[in-house]
Order: sequence, then structure tokens, then C-alpha cells
Amino acid sequence: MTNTRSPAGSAGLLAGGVALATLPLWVGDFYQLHLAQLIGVYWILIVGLNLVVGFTGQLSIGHVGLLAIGAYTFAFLAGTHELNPLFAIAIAGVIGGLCGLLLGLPSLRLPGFYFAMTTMAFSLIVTELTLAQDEITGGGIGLAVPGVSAPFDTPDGLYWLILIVGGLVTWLTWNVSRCMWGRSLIAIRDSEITAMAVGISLFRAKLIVFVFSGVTAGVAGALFASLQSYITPDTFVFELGLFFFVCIIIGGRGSILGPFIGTIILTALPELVAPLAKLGNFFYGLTLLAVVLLIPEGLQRLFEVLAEKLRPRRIESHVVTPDLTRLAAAIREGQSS
Amino acid sequence: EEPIKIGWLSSLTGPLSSAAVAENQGVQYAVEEINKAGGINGRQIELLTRDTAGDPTKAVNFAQQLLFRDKVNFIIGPVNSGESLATGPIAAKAGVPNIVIGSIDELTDSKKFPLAFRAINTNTQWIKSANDYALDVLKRKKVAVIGDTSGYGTSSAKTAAELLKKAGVEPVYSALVDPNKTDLSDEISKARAAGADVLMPWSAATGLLGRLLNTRGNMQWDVPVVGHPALMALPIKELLNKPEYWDGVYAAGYVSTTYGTDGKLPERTQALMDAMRPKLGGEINFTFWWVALGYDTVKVIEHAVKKAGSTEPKAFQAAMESTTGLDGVYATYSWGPDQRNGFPDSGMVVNRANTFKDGSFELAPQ
Amino acid sequence: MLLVIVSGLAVGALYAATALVYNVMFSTSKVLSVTTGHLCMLGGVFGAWLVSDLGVPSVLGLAGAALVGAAFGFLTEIVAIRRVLSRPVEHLWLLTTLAMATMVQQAVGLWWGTEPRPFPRLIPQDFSAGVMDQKYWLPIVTVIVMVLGLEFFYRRTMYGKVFVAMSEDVFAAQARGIATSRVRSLSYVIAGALGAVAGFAAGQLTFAFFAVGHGLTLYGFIALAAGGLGSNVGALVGGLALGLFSTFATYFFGGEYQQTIAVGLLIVVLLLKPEGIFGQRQVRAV
Amino acid sequence: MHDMIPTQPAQTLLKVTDLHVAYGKAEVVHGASFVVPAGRLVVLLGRNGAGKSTMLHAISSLISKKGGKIEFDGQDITASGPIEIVRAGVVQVLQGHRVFHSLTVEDNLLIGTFARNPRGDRSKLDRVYTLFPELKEKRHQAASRLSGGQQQILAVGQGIVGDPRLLILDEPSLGLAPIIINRILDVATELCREGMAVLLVEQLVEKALQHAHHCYLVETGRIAWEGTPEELRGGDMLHRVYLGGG
Amino acid sequence: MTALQVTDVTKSFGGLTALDQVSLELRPGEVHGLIGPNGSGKTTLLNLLSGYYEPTKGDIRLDGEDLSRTRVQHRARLGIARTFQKPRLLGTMTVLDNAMLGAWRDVGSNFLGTALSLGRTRREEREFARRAGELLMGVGLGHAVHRRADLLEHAEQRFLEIARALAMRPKFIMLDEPAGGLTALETEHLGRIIQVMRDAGLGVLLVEHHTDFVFRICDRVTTLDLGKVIKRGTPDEVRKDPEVIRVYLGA
Ligand SMILES: Nc1ncnc2c1ncn2[C@@H]1O[C@H](COP(=O)(O)OP(=O)(O)OP(=O)(O)O)[C@@H](O)[C@H]1O
Ligand SMILES: Nc1ncnc2c1ncn2[C@@H]1O[C@H](COP(=O)(O)OP(=O)(O)OP(=O)(O)O)[C@@H](O)[C@H]1O
Ligand SMILES: [Mg+2]
Ligand SMILES: [Mg+2]
Repeated sequence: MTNTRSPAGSAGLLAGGVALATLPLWVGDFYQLHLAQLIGVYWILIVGLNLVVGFTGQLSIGHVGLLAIGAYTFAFLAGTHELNPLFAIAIAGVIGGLCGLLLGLPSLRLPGFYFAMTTMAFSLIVTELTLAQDEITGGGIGLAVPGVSAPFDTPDGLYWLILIVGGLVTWLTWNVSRCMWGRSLIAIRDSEITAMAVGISLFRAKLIVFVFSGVTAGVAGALFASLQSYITPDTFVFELGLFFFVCIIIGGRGSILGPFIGTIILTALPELVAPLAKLGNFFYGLTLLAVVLLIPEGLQRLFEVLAEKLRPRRIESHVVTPDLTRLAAAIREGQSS
Repeated sequence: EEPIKIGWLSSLTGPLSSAAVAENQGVQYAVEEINKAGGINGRQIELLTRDTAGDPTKAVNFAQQLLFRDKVNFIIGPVNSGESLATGPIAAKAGVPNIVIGSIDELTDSKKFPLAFRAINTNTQWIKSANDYALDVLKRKKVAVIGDTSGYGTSSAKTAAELLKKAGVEPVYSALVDPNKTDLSDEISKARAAGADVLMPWSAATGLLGRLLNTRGNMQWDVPVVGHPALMALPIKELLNKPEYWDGVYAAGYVSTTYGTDGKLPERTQALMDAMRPKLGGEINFTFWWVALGYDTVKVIEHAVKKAGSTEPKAFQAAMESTTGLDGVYATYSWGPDQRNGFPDSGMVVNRANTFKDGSFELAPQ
Repeated sequence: MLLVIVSGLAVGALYAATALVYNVMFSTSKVLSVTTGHLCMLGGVFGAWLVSDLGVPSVLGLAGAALVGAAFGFLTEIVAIRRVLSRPVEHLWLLTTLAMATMVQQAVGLWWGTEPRPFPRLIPQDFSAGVMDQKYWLPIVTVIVMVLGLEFFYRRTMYGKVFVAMSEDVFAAQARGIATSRVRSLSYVIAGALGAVAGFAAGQLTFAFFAVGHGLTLYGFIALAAGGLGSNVGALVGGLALGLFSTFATYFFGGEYQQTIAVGLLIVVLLLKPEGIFGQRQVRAV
Repeated sequence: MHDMIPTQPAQTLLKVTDLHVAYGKAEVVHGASFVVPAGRLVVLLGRNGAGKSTMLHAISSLISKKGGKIEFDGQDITASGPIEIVRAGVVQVLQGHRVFHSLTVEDNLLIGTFARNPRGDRSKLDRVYTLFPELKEKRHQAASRLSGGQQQILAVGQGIVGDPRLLILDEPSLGLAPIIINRILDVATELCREGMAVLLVEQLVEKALQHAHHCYLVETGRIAWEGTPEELRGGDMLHRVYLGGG
Repeated sequence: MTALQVTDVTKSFGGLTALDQVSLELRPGEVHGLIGPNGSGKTTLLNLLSGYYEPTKGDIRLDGEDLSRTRVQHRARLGIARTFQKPRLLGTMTVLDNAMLGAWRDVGSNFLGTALSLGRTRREEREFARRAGELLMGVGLGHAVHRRADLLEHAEQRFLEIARALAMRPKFIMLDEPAGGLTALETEHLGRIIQVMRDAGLGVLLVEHHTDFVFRICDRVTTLDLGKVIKRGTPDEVRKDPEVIRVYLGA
């Protein structure tokens, strides 16, 4: 939006960017690198989904379905048919977008959580189909997935690729979020009436961002597949779709940095509680609960509050006194142009 | 001497965890036993257990964690096919030996996964022995194959159908059922209507099998049931409306957990059972071969490391490939340069479910 | 064929009951709790534990199960709902209830075991009763009683109105002298008890299994959405319809496409009537 | 209309002393004190954002107070919750059409009687229906279908059916036709005659002053001035307060 | 520029007829007052004009084009703006963002263009920010440009709604009870703003219950009762009309 970022903030972002760019050089071991890659892949999906959930307020909890489609597309093209992996990734994105379109056309007309319902349903259907269509998907056995071609065929290489793609989509959504489109999406989220009143075609806007999220999900799926190196239907459980959604809400609606940090935390969390073996899941739930109760407005709001603490502005009430000559000028200009 | 690190990917929680839990007992016991005896070549074993909850993504993460952060020397598991399929390539990439305990055939391949050696039997072995029993011993020709809609269920059902065809038998009825479907009346009545004279369920979902047997019993249809070992698990017995519903149920089993005509178990099995009984809390209420398998996985590693004199993967591979007739509790294993499945066909039998005693069974009537 | 219909109705009844439980919680808080299915799970598991393991007579077992459900419902409201609703952010409840659901399922799994365990016979009856078997008609009867009870509660007593009022505008409701927090807790306690009772009644269908929660949460929701959110009759019809439909789907097309078909139907319904068959939409926009 | 002020001094019904209220850290009411005698119509006047509604919310303990004391009919109700306060007879009509949209008009009114009678008390409704026939016409309509003004009327009706001893009206004129405003203010005066007290917040100063017995001027969370309507008309206080800082 | 023409529109909700054969002409450069008892159909008429409802009968024309069955968005693009009886702002966004939203009608760059942040997008952004800023200054919200809208006070919210409507560069603007809850002084300011709009050639439709305010600033006033026009004319004619006094103004 039009809010100007503080120098401290932008410095922080820069530092973060550098840290990410150089990660393979300082990261401890392959496992941590793998986590970084996984986070990156999830992020590529979530950053697109964020426009749908965080900005437009459409509760899609079924994006795992689109992830699966991207993954299988890639495995099928690059694996079974030995297409050039990079090309296959692109196609996965296209297919993801198309499926997003197919899913969005009916479902985006539905109100609130009915939409959520249909997306969830969609993800379940995808699972069923992958099981049933075994000549393409290998059914229950699943498919082995090739790595990406040079120069991205090493773990570091894959990380770079993910970083590049992730950076790109993040940049795209950031541009959207801070321009008129971002405002219109938030308008759709917070008051459809207002959105209509200023001339925003709700369905069209929703559909466009949804298709965009489909593309990112498809690409993410492709990268996810080659990262997992083997995919079976049980990889794409519904919980994963919920997980993406949770990352965004935890991060804070209408923000990009928030969900990003949310993704990092929530992906790393299960690994941290891993030594608890049996109790792992339980503590996962516990932590989720704690986080939501402690910072309900999401991480983004937390940052804002901290920022306000740093430079508190107190708001004293004003008599609203119009500047009529200026107003007249402004209106006239509008009329003439 | 730094310890030998063994990573153990086990789905201790989540559905279908009971096998993993039992195998875990075996694994733990073997590790303790070996460490008490001074370890392998004087090196203690350090066991790193991870609960994958049967989720492939988790399994992959933990595999990465164990392989690349904890730098384990060996990986045992994972337990469920879905996750094993996902972790296999990673272990291969990391060049770390992997003792496979999933039964899906695709898990081993001397080219793709040279370091992956299977301790358990393959799915095909299970299905084959069950098929042979149904066709040759029971002399049935009208087979109804029932799988569940999980990855494992669908693929096993498929394999079963194929093997039957090879044997020249076309299933009269085959269906895939949601493992949580609350009622199987229609499937069973269809199978009956199709004139089936043997039911062959391929699913590890206790609930599904329990319902299947109950429905069969409730409609007083005395058709034999031959299939997946889970048919013999004790939880099934609990689920049955009447104890006699367990009659006429036969499942693929193992020589090692089958009572001989003298009513005795093979002595290696008996020995392990006696040794572990206290730990297992007196009576053994789960199929014991899980424990035996878990125990053997560690012992196999011990054997190979002793033989190779090091934990060096290439040496380990060589040692394993030259291992024949290794006497374990669960089976007598033989691997080879292009033989990754150590479990011999001779280790398979078919048991009578309702003879469950100490997690072992009597031989099905021949 | 008759058997297929009856068994379809039986599972349908369970879905319907779950949908009703959704409604009760929704009516005071506009929350669709992820824990809904797990309430039924608790009913099944604790019912089995009390009756089979502890040998409590089934009536007391039912009461006990209901109590456990109610307690968990109460806990959910205190921990996961109350503080979240006071916040401006929407949909937080989805996360908190999800967390609660995860924890309760995990806890029960560790304590009760992850294998399904049998649910006791409640009424002496031979197993060869076929369509007359209690495992079919117990849930059906239960859900019908529930609907009647709830309809009475909402229509004949003031509480129905109070529930709606506070779900719309807590602040204004307080200004009218409504003890909003207490009323909300009440609704969650009721929901918990109902869920547990439903789980208890359907125990012989589902077995006492720690993992039935998720499935029910989903199918109950489908039933609710199809029937129309907020309408008890809708929940009943939606549930039974869904039960029948998916059973027939499997009967004719096998289990592979079960969900695809069930959900396909739902989407069609929603597209034709977005507020559900019995739901009514907010009229005046501006 | 001040001729109808009863001559004998009325006993105090509501007494607010040194009230402080804050939203988070920002204090918006800084020590306000005022009284509402039984049988009187007292009006609070002040600019938008002066803190009037906040004071009223604090009285009904819909928000927590930072400090101060509130007595009703001799009892200290500072610590009591909204329910007790409503039961004691302090009923507030919130600012801005706060009705329950998916309930019918009649159910909305019944909710108004709930605090006193958990079963809902239909006998109270007739009076409102006679006062506002437009509500009777629409008694079975969902409140969401009412026009803005009709909703405001309904909100006032909700207040009246709670048969309060002190009725608090927060900008009741919002969105109402002049004729209705007069009717509502007349009703208020009427109720005062019956011995009930009314605390009114209004932006339509003239109309308010016509009906008020006593007024307070609120300026940024403080009581800047108090007195009778004619004193107020006399001085330039009004002007000052409304121009405020400007 | 031609007028916005309402001819014989009827709107009924189930049994009830909210508007009955109402005709009304909104001319550029004039302030048209719309008054009437509560529930007489004023908001409904606004909703018909801005497209939230479809008329049961009759039609609405602008430059001869029949709008009565077109979408809300279409009318917004034609330059018909409105404010709401209860302000509808986007609380999480800043005041400036809220005002800029009005400029959506003029956004030329599509989603992809925006995502790629092409020059055009950035130019538009600057332009809209300037326009909105000027309008905010104009209506007197200069002090709150970067404040979150949900921190605004009642009056400020009303003026922000007006600024957003003006950012749409409307030909016609319809105000639904803009003076509701405003103090006398703020109402005064509002009046000035409305006059400025008129002088700039906008057609203003003003729904209001502050009758003296209406009669002061309107050129023509239409009075509705029970969905029918009972009196139309200059403020003085209407003010003196006995019927209007009976049903609306009161003695
Ligand atoms: N929920 C809230 N959170 C934070 N600040 C608030 C809140 N509600 C009101 N305020 C602030 O408190 C101050 C007083 O608000 P209040 O609504 O009491 O004024 P008011 O006199 O009622 O104004 P109006 O005439 O518009 O009703 C204002 O500055 C307002 O911004
Ligand atoms: N969606 C609807 N459904 C049913 N009745 C409606 C609907 N919208 C408006 N009405 C009725 O139409 C009549 C006119 O409503 P409208 O809101 O236009 O009145 P208004 O003139 O704006 O009143 P106010 O001055 O109180 O805002 C009212 O009686 C109202 O109850
Ligand atoms: Mg106020
Ligand atoms: Mg109106």
C-alpha cells in the first residue's frame, strides 16, 4: 500500500535477502538445505495463495490439489516422457493455472466458506483421481521424479532455482499488493458492496488472482515433486492444504512478510519437535494454539505494534475544515480530464 | 570409538501404527542386546527414532534429517509403503545403506538402490502364497478380490488380480473399499451374488477386515477368507461380533511364527520370545513376526558390519551381497549381487487366523 | 438393496448428527468448529471404554460419554473460541479449533491405541437381524430425536432468539442484558454432549476408533452446506441424503470415485441454491 | 417546556463521579462527573469523538473503567456487570441502528425484555406497537429488511420494552424523520413524567434543549459546563464547545 | 451533459411496494433533495439508481441509455457515485488508500501489467495518489491521510466516503444521509462541500432528514411517502406544503 517503509525496515529486508541468497554457503548441512528448499517451495505456492486468502479473503483450503496436479504433471512429463525439466515446470504452471480456472469458475461464485468447502472437496477429488488413474499417476505406487536439469541438478542448484522462482513470484505479488489491484482485492475482502460501488467486477478479479495462484501452485508442485524425488497420493494429504492456509492466517491477512515468516516457522516446527517422537503432533497442535492466542492479529500486526511502540503517534481529534478552493479545483480537473 | 548411528523411521502414531510399534520393540531390544554385549566391533549402537506418522513428506524430512544432519550410518524403515517409496531414493542419493521393511516390490532395485536390502518378504510373496493356497489347496476358482482405496490397498489388489490371471483365474468380483466405510453389506452380497467361493481381502486396515468378517458371519455365508496377514491380528478378533467368525480365515504367514505339528515354535523364535516376554508385559497380543522382523533388521546390520569389518557403505554392500543362509529369527536370509530381497519363498506359509497364540499361529489345513 | 438403503441412512444419520452439532455451535458464535467430528469420536471411544472395559451399564455409559463430550465442548469454548472471537480478525477460530482437534485426536490415539476397537452391543439382539440390526437404527432414531429436541429448543424457548442475537452482535446483546459468554459456553456444552451421544449411538458402525473425527468433520460439513447452514431440518435432510447418495455411489461405481461423486453433487446443489436447500440468505445488502 | 419541571427537588437516580475510561493506553474520558435525577431528562452535548458514547458504555459497564465511581439509586454499581445493571433498570439504546438483523421485529423486542424475564414478556410489546405503528406493520419481518430509520425506531423500542428506570439514548435521532424525532422525544418526556429518568446524547442541539431539564457539555472527555437549557442558550458556551480547538 | 432520468419506477419486495410509479430527474449542476418519512423509499431509490436493486417496473436512463438492468459496476464506470447511510470504509487501509480506491474506474493497467510493475502502472499510481490527496485536502482530511481508516471519527468517516466518491470523477453523486450524526458545524462544512460539487457541474442527489439543511442548500426537493411522490418543487414550496408537514415535518 501507500504506507512508506521505514529505513530500518528496508535495511532489515535487504539483510534478509542477502542471507537467503547466500544460504547454501553458510547452511549447516543438506538437511537444513532441504528444509530451506521445502520452505521455498511451499512459499512459492503460499505467495500466490496469499493473494487469494490474505488479500481477496477467499478461503481456499484445497490448494494442495493444485500442488498435486503440478507435481504429477512434472513427474509425468519430465519423468515418464523425459521432457526438459525446466520446460516441464513451465507446463506444470500452465496446467495449474488451467485447473485453477476450472475450479474457480463454479466455486468462486459461492459465498465464504461454501467456497472453502468446494476447494477442500477439490483436493480430495484430486487424490481419488490420482489413485484411480494409475496408468498416468502410477496409482498407489506413485511415480519417481527426476531432478531438474543442469545447472540446477545439484541440491544447491535446486535451491537457487527455487530462490529465483520464489523471489520472482514474491516480487510480482508485492507489486500487485501495493497498487490499485491490491486495494481492489482488499475491498473485495472487506466490503463487496464498496468494491461494487467503485466499479470493481468481483468475480473477474477473484478469478484472475485465483488463476494466478493456480499457476504458482503448479510451479510449486513441480519443484516439490523433484525435491521429494518420489510422489504418491498419500503425499498430498488434505492437511497439507490446511497447512498452507494456516501459514497465511498466522502470518496476518493483507501482508506478505507475515505469511513468509509464518511459513518458515510452521515448516520448521515439526522438525524441532521431532525428537519427541510420539508426542510430536500433540505439541504441534499446542504450539499452533499458543501462537494464535498470543498473536491473534498475526505476525504482521505484531511487527506493526512493535513499530508503533518505537515511534508512538497520538491521535488528537480535529474539527474537519474543508479547503473549498482546493476541492473545487480537484473536482473541476476530474470533470475536464 | 564413536558409536554406529542407526536411523529408525517408524510410524509410531497415526493409523496403521501397531506394526511399527511392535517392530520398534524388536529394534530396541536388539540394540540393547548388542550394546550390552559390547557393541559391534567394540562400537556401541546409537539408535535415532523418528515418528513419521505415516506421512511421506514427514518421512522425507526426517530421512534428510537423519542422513545429512545426524549422519547416520544406516537407515531402517520406513514402515508404510507410501513413505518407503519416497525415502528410498534419498537414502540412495546419500549413499547410506537402507534396510527395507516395506513389502511393496518397487522398493528394491539393485541398479537404482544398490544399498537398499529388504528384510521383509515382498508383496508378491504374500499374495502368491495366499493365491496358491486358495487355488491349489482349497481348490477354489471363483475368487473375489477386495482392496481398500489407500495407495497400498489399490496396488496390492492390482497385483493380486494380475497374479491370479497368470494362474489362469479371472476374479469373479473385485472391489476397492474406503477403509473407513462403515458397512460392507453391499460389497459382500455382490461378491456372493457373483458366485464367489473365496474372499481375498488385500488391506492392512483392521476396521475394514473386521467389518468384512462380521458381514460374512452375519449373513451366515461360510466362504473361506484368504489374504493379508492383518487378518490374523488380534485387534481383528476383538472386532468380531462372534468368536466363530474367525473360522475359515487364512492369511499369509511365516514359518518362523508357525507352531509345528508338535505344537512348538522354531527354537530361535521361542528363544527370542522367552527373552522378550517380560518387556512385552507377559502375554503377547500382537503378531510376533513384527517383533522378530524388527529384531532381525538390527542383527542383519550387525552381521554385515562384522563381516565387512567397517560401516563403510561399499564394504557393507559387498558383505550383504555375499550373505547367504543368514539365520535370523524371522527368516533365513540370502542376498546377492542382483538379489535385494533377502526373504526366501520357503519362509512363507499360510496360517489359520483363529489359532492366534503368543502372536503365532498353526499351519492352515493342507 | 434394502440393506444398502438402510446402511446408507444409518451413516447419513451420523453425518446429520454431526451437522446438527455444527449448527448448535454456529448459532451462538458463527464458528464452524473443526472439533465437531472429534466430539463424536470421543463419544464412541469413551462409550466403549466405559461399557466394555469398565463394565458400566450402557445407560450410564451413554451419560458418561455425553459428559466427556460436554466437558470437551466447554474446554473448546474457553480455550479456543472465547478469546479469539473478541478479536477483529476473522477465521482465527479455524486455527484454534484445528489445534484442539489435532491435540485431542493425538491424545486419544496414545491412550486408546490407533487400532479400531469394538463397540459393545447396547441392546441384546442377535447379529443376524439384518436390516433390523440396532447398529443401523440406533443412529437414525437418535438423530431424529435430536432434531425434534433442537427444533423445540430453538422455536419454543427464548434461547433460540438469544443465540441468534448474540451471534450477530455480542456488544449489543450485552447491552440487552444477555450473559453472552455464559450462553456461548452453554451452546458448546450442549454441542459436545450431542456429538458424544451421536458417536455413542453410531459406535457399532464406526467402532471405537481414534481417527473417525476428521472424516466426520468433513462429511458433517458437506451435509450442513448442502442442507443449509443454521437449519436443523436442513442438516437432517442433507445428512441422510449424503449418506444415501455416497452409499449408492459406491454401490454402483465402486469405492474409487465415492468422494468425487458425493462432492460433485454438493457443488451442483450449491450452484443451484448457494444458501443450501433449507438455508435462508441475508436479504438486504444496502 | 421547562414549566413542567416538578418544583420539589428530585432525588438522584444516577451519580457518576470522576469517571476515567481508556481504550488500551489512550484515555478518552478524563474524570467526568454528572448526575441524573429521577423523573428528569438530562442531555449530554458535545462534538463527535468527545467521548459521550464512551461514557455511556462505561455506565452500562460494556467497557471497563479505568477509574471513578458510578452509583445507581444509592447502590454502587461501578463493579457490577452489564446484566446486573440492566436488571437494576439501566437500559441503553446504542448509537447507530444496533438491532439483530436476522431476527424479526417482534423477536428483537422480545430480546429487549429477556433480561427481566427469561421467557420473554409479550405484554410489554403493545405499548411500543401503539407508540410506533410502523413496527407493528412489520412485526414479522426480519429486521434486516427495515429501512435505516425503522431500525433505529426498533432499537428505541427495544429499550422501552425493557421497562427501565433510567433509559439511556445515544443519538436516537440518527436517520429519523423530524416527525419521528419529535415523537421519540415526547415519549421520553412522557416517561419522565412517570418518574423514569432519561439520559440523552444528541447532535440536534435545538430539539434536545426543547425537551431537556438539564444539560452537560462534554469536551474531549471532560464535562466542560453544566446548566439549564436557557442558561445554555444565553451564554456562548455551545459555540465554544462545538468549535472546540478550531 | 444530459440528465439522469427516472421514469415511473416501481419496486416491490414480496407484498410490499417500496416505490410506486416514482419519476425523478437529476440534472447536472443542481442539488436535488430527497426527503420523506422513514421507510418511504429513499434508500431504495438510491439502490435502484446505483444498481443494487432492479426496478420491478419503469426505467432509469442516462443520455438515453437504459441503465435499469445494468450492473452496479457499469453505473460506477458511467460516473454515478454514491455514499452509504452507514459509512462503508476499509478499516485496515489508510485514508489515502480508501480515497484512491475511488479511482478504480480509471485504472488502465491489467493484473499482469501491475504484477510486472510496468511504467504505466507506476504513472497511474502517482496520478491517483495525487488526485486522492488533493480531494482529501479539499474535504479537510489532510491531517489524517496516512491514518488507518478505522481510527477515524464519525464525521471524518463521512467526509472520507465523499472524497472516495469524488475520486471516481462522477457526473452524478448520491448522498444517503451524509449529515447523520454530524454536529451543526460539520453539517455546515458538508453544505459548503455540496455546493462546491454543484458549482463544478455535478448533479447531486441528497437524501437527508436534517430538513433545514436540505431546504437551505437544495435547488429542488422531492418528497416521498409510502413510496409515492407527494410533493416536488423548490424548498419553499415543499416546506409550506401541508401534506409534507403532516406526514414528515410535523408541526
Ligand atoms: N473501540 C475504540 N477503540 C479505540 N478508540 C475508540 C474506540 N471507540 C471510540 N474511540 C475513540 O474514543 C473517542 C471518543 O469516542 P466516542 O464514540 O465516545 O465519542 P462520541 O462523543 O460518542 O462521538 P459521536 O458523537 O461520533 O458518537 C474518539 O476519539 C474515538 O476515536
Ligand atoms: N430488501 C428488502 N426487503 C423487504 N423490504 C424492504 C427491503 N428494502 C427495503 N424494504 C422496505 O421498503 C421500504 C423503504 O425502505 P427504504 O430503506 O428505501 O426507506 P428510506 O426512505 O430509506 O427510510 P429511512 O429514511 O429510514 O432510511 C421500507 O418499508 C422497507 O422496510
Ligand atoms: Mg457516540
Ligand atoms: Mg434510508
